[in-house]
Amino acid sequence: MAEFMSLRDAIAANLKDGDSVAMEGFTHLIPYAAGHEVIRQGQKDLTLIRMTPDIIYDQIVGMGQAKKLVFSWAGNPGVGSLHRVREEIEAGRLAIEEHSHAAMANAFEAGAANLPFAVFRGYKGVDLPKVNSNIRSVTCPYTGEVLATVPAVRPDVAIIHALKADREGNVMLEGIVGVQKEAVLAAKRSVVTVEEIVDDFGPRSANAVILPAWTVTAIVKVPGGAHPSYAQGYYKRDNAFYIAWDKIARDKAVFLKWMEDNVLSSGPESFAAHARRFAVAAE
Amino acid sequence: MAEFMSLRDAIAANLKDGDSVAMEGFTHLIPYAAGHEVIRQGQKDLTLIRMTPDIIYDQIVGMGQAKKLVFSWAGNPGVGSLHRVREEIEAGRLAIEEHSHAAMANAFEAGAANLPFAVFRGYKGVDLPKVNSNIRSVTCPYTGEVLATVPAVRPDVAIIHALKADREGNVMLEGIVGVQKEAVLAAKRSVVTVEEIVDDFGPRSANAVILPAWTVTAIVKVPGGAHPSYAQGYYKRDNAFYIAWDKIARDKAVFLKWMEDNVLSSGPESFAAHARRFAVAAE
Amino acid sequence: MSDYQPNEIMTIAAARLLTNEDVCFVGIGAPSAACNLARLTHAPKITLIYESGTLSTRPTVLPLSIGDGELCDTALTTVSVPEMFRYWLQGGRITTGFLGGAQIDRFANLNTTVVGPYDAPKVRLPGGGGAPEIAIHCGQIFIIMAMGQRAFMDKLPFITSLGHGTGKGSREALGVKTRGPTQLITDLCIFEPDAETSELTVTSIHPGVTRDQIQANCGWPVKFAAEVKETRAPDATELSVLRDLHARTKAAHAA
Amino acid sequence: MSDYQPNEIMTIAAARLLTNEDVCFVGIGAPSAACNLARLTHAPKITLIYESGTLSTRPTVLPLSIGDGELCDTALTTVSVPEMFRYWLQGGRITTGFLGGAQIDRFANLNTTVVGPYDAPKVRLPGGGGAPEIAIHCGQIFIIMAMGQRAFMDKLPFITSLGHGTGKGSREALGVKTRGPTQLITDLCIFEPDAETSELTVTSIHPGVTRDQIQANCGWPVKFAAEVKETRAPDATELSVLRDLHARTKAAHAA
Repeated sequence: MAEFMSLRDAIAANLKDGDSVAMEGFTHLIPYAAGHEVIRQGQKDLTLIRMTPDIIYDQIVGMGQAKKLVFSWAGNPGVGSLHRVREEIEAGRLAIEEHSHAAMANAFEAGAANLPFAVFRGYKGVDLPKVNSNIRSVTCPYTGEVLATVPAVRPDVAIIHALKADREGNVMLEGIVGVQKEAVLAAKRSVVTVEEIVDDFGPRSANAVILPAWTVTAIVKVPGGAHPSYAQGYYKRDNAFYIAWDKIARDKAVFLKWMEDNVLSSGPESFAAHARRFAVAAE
Repeated sequence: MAEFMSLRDAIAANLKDGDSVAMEGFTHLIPYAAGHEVIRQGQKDLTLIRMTPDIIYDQIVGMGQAKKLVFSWAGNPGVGSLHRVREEIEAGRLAIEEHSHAAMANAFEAGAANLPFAVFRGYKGVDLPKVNSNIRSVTCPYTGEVLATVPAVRPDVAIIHALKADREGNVMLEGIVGVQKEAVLAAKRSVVTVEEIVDDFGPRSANAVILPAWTVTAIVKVPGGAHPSYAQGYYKRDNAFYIAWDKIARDKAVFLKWMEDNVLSSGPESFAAHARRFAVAAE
Repeated sequence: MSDYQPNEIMTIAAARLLTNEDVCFVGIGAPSAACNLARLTHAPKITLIYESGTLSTRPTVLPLSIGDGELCDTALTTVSVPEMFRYWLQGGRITTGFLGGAQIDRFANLNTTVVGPYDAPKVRLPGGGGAPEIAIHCGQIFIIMAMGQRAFMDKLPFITSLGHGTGKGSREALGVKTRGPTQLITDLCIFEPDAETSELTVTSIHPGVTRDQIQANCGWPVKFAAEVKETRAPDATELSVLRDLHARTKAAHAA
Repeated sequence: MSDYQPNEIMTIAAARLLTNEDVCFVGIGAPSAACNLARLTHAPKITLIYESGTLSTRPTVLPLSIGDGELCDTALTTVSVPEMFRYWLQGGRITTGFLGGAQIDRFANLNTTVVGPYDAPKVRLPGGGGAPEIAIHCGQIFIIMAMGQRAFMDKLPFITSLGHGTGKGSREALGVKTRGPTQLITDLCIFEPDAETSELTVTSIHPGVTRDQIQANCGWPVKFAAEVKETRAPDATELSVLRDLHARTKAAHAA
């Protein structure tokens, strides 16, 4: 049953050295504030799972907290490389398990469904199965077709950012919902940061995307907690920051200085300013 | 691309003798008006697919149009038997392929996903696999666990009732959405009856359940078309009719007379009266 | 307070077993009545899920079917049926599932499929619906059934959903990790599986019911626990809340 | 009208290939520009889908990422990412997919994974993302890439997504039923797979570009079709709409 906590307590209680963790959010609602708390607490030897590692994993990898990255597309979308991730992989210091998006999406779905693996039609005529022994196959018992398989993703911890929680601890997402619901349902424990806590969600679609309180471990209110990603209806994506990150991350020393100034000596309250700056209402 | 048609033309153009057809709707939005048109047109040798056959299939089966029923629960919910279906099965005149709900739901999902089969954890310690050779298994290539499989449902035609279509032919559902979206996406062709056609769906959840125009074959406006089932926000379930059906269907002659009076000599326009009678606003 | 019907004490006894912490996968009929009675009395925070996709629903009248609009109107949210069976039931998120059936055996296996041979049925029943997977994926199962010789069978013609199989260890041997049926609540008494054998054993007898009556309505030799309690009679609140619920429901369904 | 950049004619030539009937799976960058240019000019009813889950989206500025809020705000609806890959891409509902890559070979196989050995990369690229399955599930694939010796490779170090494999019949042998890459639109010319061999063959050369220039920017001996057309130069409308789109986009992303 969801417990309302401080960000510090929520991360400390749920993420341990050596854990596998999925911080999800497909461009939208990436849990930056929670990721920064992970950086401040310094959990080590993490297996980081994410379809699109994005800047948040560039930061965690750059800080030396990850031993392995499970992913399907590791870039700064529309900009270029994730320089910290790329350098660690090229140097052989970061183990990787690489999939396609279809495989990862299916793997999260299978995890949420409590299945050990997912079946899909994919990976035809390509080289990834030659270098990833977790890409296997099953034969359809009806047609004989050979289909690709991927192990279910079952992280120790899922960390996501959502729009709202109500007082009972139910969590609502809207817009581009990615694989966040699946990540939470697939994980043993979950930390959800939200823009706001409301008495009641009020009038809504009968089919609203909601994680009931009893599927969530910890809820933390962090307005702006997705910046430089965005929260639909609250604030816009800080595309300029994504572009600027390229220069920051390219040089390790510049990167470390930026992390010191903006993450290590900061706290979740700093995200509220981002939310105000990019507020949808301010357009 | 969705075409707006009359109910007669839509059924005639899309449903042929010998077709497999899924008329879906999990209690909510059952396509009765379209089903009655199928009865008036008299297509024969149909394979009827539906998780919960409900009265609509009791009627089609009772009229002798079905050769096979694929289902997971064949009853009049909360009332008792579907007498026409039961009599035909007991007499050995109707072939059946029987599954569990989990299997059928997965089979529709696999059909929508263009897969030949679905994998799930089920059918443990029960007798259905002994009498249904389409219940098979695969072994997880990672854990060695043996899981149940079911062939994907890929009907020739899906027939559903939805709330609204817009002028472009996009279709919106809301509330208990069952497996209708999957049925349409799994089928070769689809006929969708709707309560109303609107210029634009207007403000809605970013994640509204919508079938885009290019996934639908024919759209027909039939207000009340789900009666005695219901349409969320339009009219309520006619529970009294479900209770009354038990007596009508118990005797074949009474059944045939009822069908003559209420279906064969009627048309889709008669459904509008039901919608008015059970209108939500009329409460 | 003895002014109650056997099916009322059955429903009330079932309701008493439920708590605020339960997440219930609710079937139509007695389970729905029991769950909503619990919600309207001692367990206001109980979470009710119907297989039509409604999560955390709070109906004011009982649904006639598994998918009445009332369930959706009062739900936290409603998911598709494939999602219901994949993420929620198979996902292991349900603590307590309810089952009933046409027939049951001493190990709480249930038949809702057929009487007589499958290919030449004497009586064709509705079939399994959600039961085969409810029986294995919920943390535990409560079964609610009125007793009778044609229902409580020495041997089932067909096993639709798994109880304790052929006895202790059957579930484990099939790789099933959940507890299975832990309570069978009838109109005469409550059975629980014996700790050693998993055979259904009477642990509580409703007021005024005799052991002979129970045996007379059961197709196998009934086992009684070493200590058999008397079921507490329904109290005034339980009865009035249940009867109000049924009255509201009847009025709504006849409308 | 010769006042245009090579990347402009590349985008415009790609846009011209699209029609109102197309359902496009759109990638970021040139594909997104081409698809939205088509939508804002001759194909207003074209259906655009981004892998973030947005169905039938109509952005007024180009997204920087695959999941900008603009895409969701202007979409018919937005589905989850598992649904996108299962029901929509694998479901076979996309007529035209767009791909680009760091490297391509003469059979339109693409590499976006790695330069050098996989386990000891010289350059680690972002990886496949949606490409491996886009390449096999869309009805056809348009590839948009600027030419160059380091991009148009005689032999790829790694195949991330399937084009025509080792030539005609490769896709069929793998059980793939879609057409694969039918157009490769570059900054210098347009290639199409040869009907006999599936090797990429120049079928249209952009105005002012020479065959030598094309060969100089390609790592394999370029084949030219028997009849090679000259690509029509961008017209004033195409250029102004494209430039307006880019200007709006740049302003929005810098904000």
